[in-house]
Amino acid sequence: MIEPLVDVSRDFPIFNRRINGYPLVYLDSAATSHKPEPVLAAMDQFYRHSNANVLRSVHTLAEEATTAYARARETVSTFIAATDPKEVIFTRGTTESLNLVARSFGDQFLRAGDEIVLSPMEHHSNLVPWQQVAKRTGAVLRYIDLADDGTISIDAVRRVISPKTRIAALSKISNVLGSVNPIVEVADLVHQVGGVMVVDGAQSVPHEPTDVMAMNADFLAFSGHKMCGPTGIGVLWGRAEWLAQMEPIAFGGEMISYVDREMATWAEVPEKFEGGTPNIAGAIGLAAAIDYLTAIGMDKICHHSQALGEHAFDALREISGVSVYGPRRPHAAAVAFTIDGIHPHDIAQVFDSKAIAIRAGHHCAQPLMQWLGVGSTARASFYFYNSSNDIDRLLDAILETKRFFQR
Amino acid sequence: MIEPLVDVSRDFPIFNRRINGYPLVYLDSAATSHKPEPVLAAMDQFYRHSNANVLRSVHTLAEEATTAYARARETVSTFIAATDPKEVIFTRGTTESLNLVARSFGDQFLRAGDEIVLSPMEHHSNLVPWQQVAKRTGAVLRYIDLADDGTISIDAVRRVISPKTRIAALSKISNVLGSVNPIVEVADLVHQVGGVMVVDGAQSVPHEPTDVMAMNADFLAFSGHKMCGPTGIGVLWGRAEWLAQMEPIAFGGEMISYVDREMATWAEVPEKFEGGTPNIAGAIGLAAAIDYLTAIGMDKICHHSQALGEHAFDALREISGVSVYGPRRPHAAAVAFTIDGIHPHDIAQVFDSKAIAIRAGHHCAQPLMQWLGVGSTARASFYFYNSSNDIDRLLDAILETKRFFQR
Amino acid sequence: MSLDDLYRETIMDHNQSPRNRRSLEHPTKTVGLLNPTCGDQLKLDLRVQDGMVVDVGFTGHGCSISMASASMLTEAIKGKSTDEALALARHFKAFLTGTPSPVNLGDLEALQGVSQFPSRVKCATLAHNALEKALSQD
Amino acid sequence: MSLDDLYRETIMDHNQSPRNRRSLEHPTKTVGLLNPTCGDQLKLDLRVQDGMVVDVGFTGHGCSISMASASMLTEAIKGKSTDEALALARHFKAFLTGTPSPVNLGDLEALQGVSQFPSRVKCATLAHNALEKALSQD
Ligand SMILES: Cc1ncc(COP(=O)(O)O)c(C=O)c1O
Ligand SMILES: Cc1ncc(COP(=O)(O)O)c(C=O)c1O
Repeated sequence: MIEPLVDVSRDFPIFNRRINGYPLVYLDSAATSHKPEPVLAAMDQFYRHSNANVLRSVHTLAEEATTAYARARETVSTFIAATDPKEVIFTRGTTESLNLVARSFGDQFLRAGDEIVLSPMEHHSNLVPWQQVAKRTGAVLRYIDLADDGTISIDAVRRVISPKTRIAALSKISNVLGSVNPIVEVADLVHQVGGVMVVDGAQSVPHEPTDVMAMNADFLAFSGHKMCGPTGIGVLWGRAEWLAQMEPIAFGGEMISYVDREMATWAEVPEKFEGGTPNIAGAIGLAAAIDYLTAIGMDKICHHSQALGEHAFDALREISGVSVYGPRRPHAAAVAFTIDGIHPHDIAQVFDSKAIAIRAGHHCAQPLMQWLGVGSTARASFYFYNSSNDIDRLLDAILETKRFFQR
Repeated sequence: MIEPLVDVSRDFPIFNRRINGYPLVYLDSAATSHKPEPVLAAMDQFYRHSNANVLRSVHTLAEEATTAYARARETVSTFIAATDPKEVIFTRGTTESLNLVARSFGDQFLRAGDEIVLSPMEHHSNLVPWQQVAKRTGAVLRYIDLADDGTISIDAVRRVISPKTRIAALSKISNVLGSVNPIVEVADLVHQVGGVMVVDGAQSVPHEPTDVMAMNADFLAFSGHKMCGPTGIGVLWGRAEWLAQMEPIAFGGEMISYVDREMATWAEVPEKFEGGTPNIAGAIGLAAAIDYLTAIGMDKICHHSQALGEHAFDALREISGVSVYGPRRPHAAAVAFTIDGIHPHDIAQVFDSKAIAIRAGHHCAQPLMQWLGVGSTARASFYFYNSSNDIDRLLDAILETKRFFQR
Repeated sequence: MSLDDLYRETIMDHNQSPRNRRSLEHPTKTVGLLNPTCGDQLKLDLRVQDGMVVDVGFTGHGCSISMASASMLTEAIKGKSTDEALALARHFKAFLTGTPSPVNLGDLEALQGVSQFPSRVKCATLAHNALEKALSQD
Repeated sequence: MSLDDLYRETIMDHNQSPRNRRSLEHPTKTVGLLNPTCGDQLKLDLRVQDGMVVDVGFTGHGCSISMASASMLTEAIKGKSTDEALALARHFKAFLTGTPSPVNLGDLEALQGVSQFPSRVKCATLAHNALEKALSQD
């Protein structure tokens, strides 16, 4: 029996809800996680007590808002073991973070013929920005070959890394396969040829301890809403030496230093990359989420996520007519599966009638679907508020789905 | 006596706060407005009841979230009298909206020698993006000459509009001068030469009824946080015919239609411009803010804002040693002023000791400061929760500031 | 609402034994469409002569709703005029948003339950959108 | 905290009668800095000979805190070695975040109240940042 790590009905109001007469079983945290009381309270408290714009005025509310926003940046910085809070840029989410690196770093440093190394399992957000920067600069995409179970071997990475490799962009944990990619080793190879390592941490930062220096990364992108934070806030972390050289891509608000009619100069990092009023309450909510996760313990969360992922993987494999994707061990908190002859949308629909929320579709990873040879899959994903009971209900629902469609 | 339009202490928890022993007098709504209970409740309710990602899954929570997000788009669309909700793109705020037009429309349609018409009173967010697109494309900036009181005459506009004018970008209401610009007439002139009209509505949409078609605009940008909505959400409205032709500038998530290893095609508008998980709760909060403003009545808000602006302007002008900027009539809800020999920062500091929150600085309008011949100004700005009593306290504080520094 | 109300017998039948599921040899119109949310694909082939849909076929993959809907649609428009076919598509889409149809929708009426599930409406109308796109090509 | 605690007599005095407010004729180092929040500008001129600050002047415009702080700093470093000047700037900045200074800060101590107002710290340290920048140029 794998138990939730928190008192779910106390911390997560949404789990007190019944859907179609059943209590909610939420297995879609890879799409977005739920938000605990302390996160909702932190944002509410900000609006009720200290609401003001940041960096702008000298009145008390503005001082409080500015201090809270700066403290949120420090909280993020500590959480990912960055050397300086200035390396933390607030964005809307992973997608904006990756687009920022691709456009700012990519357009500036890529030359025709330079190579960008990707994997075919990348989320569109870590793939299409690179296709586009390649188009703009004449750089070339090189895809790592996946092993049969969808994992990445260092040998396969070696085969695509060359002296022309300028960027490798890779997810730490796949949102479909639940596989864990060997970032440290890839980063080593990339650094040996003078390239930079961009890590899509959308699925890893919520689920495991993160140390950007130990990870050997140059950039790390992640989203608040997948780690108990609100929507509309995310992070790009980057090494100070890169950020200092990079040009901003959005202009206006507090990102400038001097402006006249003809020209402008930029503020320092991180403001340089944060034009316009930021999502202040969002940053404060994300910091509260980090405090909440830290209190539980990222090691415990990592262990729990993996235990559920591996348990679900093993159990699903036992059901005839069900295919499960990705590696057996280690297997993180997302498990993709299909049932012979039943479309994933129909699976999700039957599940919903029992209040089990999963996702069906291509999971923003069409090249991976093409590699797997399927149009779409069902996906169950877990977080620390799930238990092995939830997996039991998932298994029952699969049997019921088969009965329903194979009558 | 000009009264607030709502029961302030019921609707706005923050006004129950005392600062340095005094009740808060908030005169910084042009930087950001406060948020009424119904807005906080709508976001809280979303997270507690229907939290899910949008456009992705078929389960009940996802259906509810997707429906709520779509309804928020319709609410915005109705509020600005757009012809189709598809013309409403959610962004982080005005700055992102203006950068989106500048980069997508500008990079695509501007050629070397084309002209972009601006005013010297523009916020950096409606100025630096145009400087940058001019740099990238070889287009040229043309500035409208301001009259002595900072207003824009049609004659002055005529002098800078030419057959080469491709874009005019203008604020509807200045965040410093409180002046109201003649958008309809400028748009007419721009359209006659085949150009497009970009309107910065950051200060107008919160304060007056907005009708994009009557306004004759091609694009309109505004921020939720200045109109009782949360931080991290804003809008770019654009005419469907332009949006359909424009290329997206951020890639990934639900903005794609088809992706393989080498190429991608885009979803339809508005998804095409909304890559990545959007600020779902932010959009819902903005819709709640619009419902709240609509219930008060935008006509009443407009009247009230202008009454306070003009009253403050007249009263400040009476005080010796005080300079007030911008036109006397009509004068919208922001009043910039200076006191001889006392720096605006010092004014704001004395004000804060009496719990009066104003802004001091360049208000992200350095070219306007250069035109005014000042380094910075103080600015008091108003919203429907302010009263003429607040202006009385402002006047007292000015006298006190003079006494304090001129002792 | 219950699953049986959504997945009516007629839908299950069309899903298990789709009608007209084939490519035409000499189509006069062909349209491929994607459902971007789920990656489903549908190709619709039409043979139009003198304003009549004389033959129609579809291929692709998708959920039971989209495949059944395509099967039903092809059955319903074969032998009809292109105007009638377009009207049918229009009335069906309106029907899913709650507007009663003035023309007989035939088996397509079994899809009524879909209107409760906004995200599935895209599935149920994929073939209809393809038809509209095909007949608006000239 | 009261206004009088922030705006101490010494500050008002330096603000009203700033010391060394002038451009040098033959500076060996010049640095201009902006306070981007408020648009304030400060130019610091230094004449350094044999590792000693033999003359220093500042021009620009800003609030009473930044002008008084510049005035106090110039007074404090004139005749000091560049190392002493840099140490003073460092200690003063630490002082504003609550760390007692091991060296005598002179009039600059009057700026203590600024530490309560994070946004004003930028004003109080503008001249010190300019000094650090000037002396790190080589
Ligand atoms: C691996 C991965 N990368 C990127 C993203 C995009 O994140 P967001 O939608 O928050 O921008 C996601 C989540 O959808 C993801 O799972
Ligand atoms: C006229 C004007 N334009 C643009 C902006 C920028 O808005 P935001 O900071 O919400 O992006 C503001 C507000 O600061 C403004 O007043």
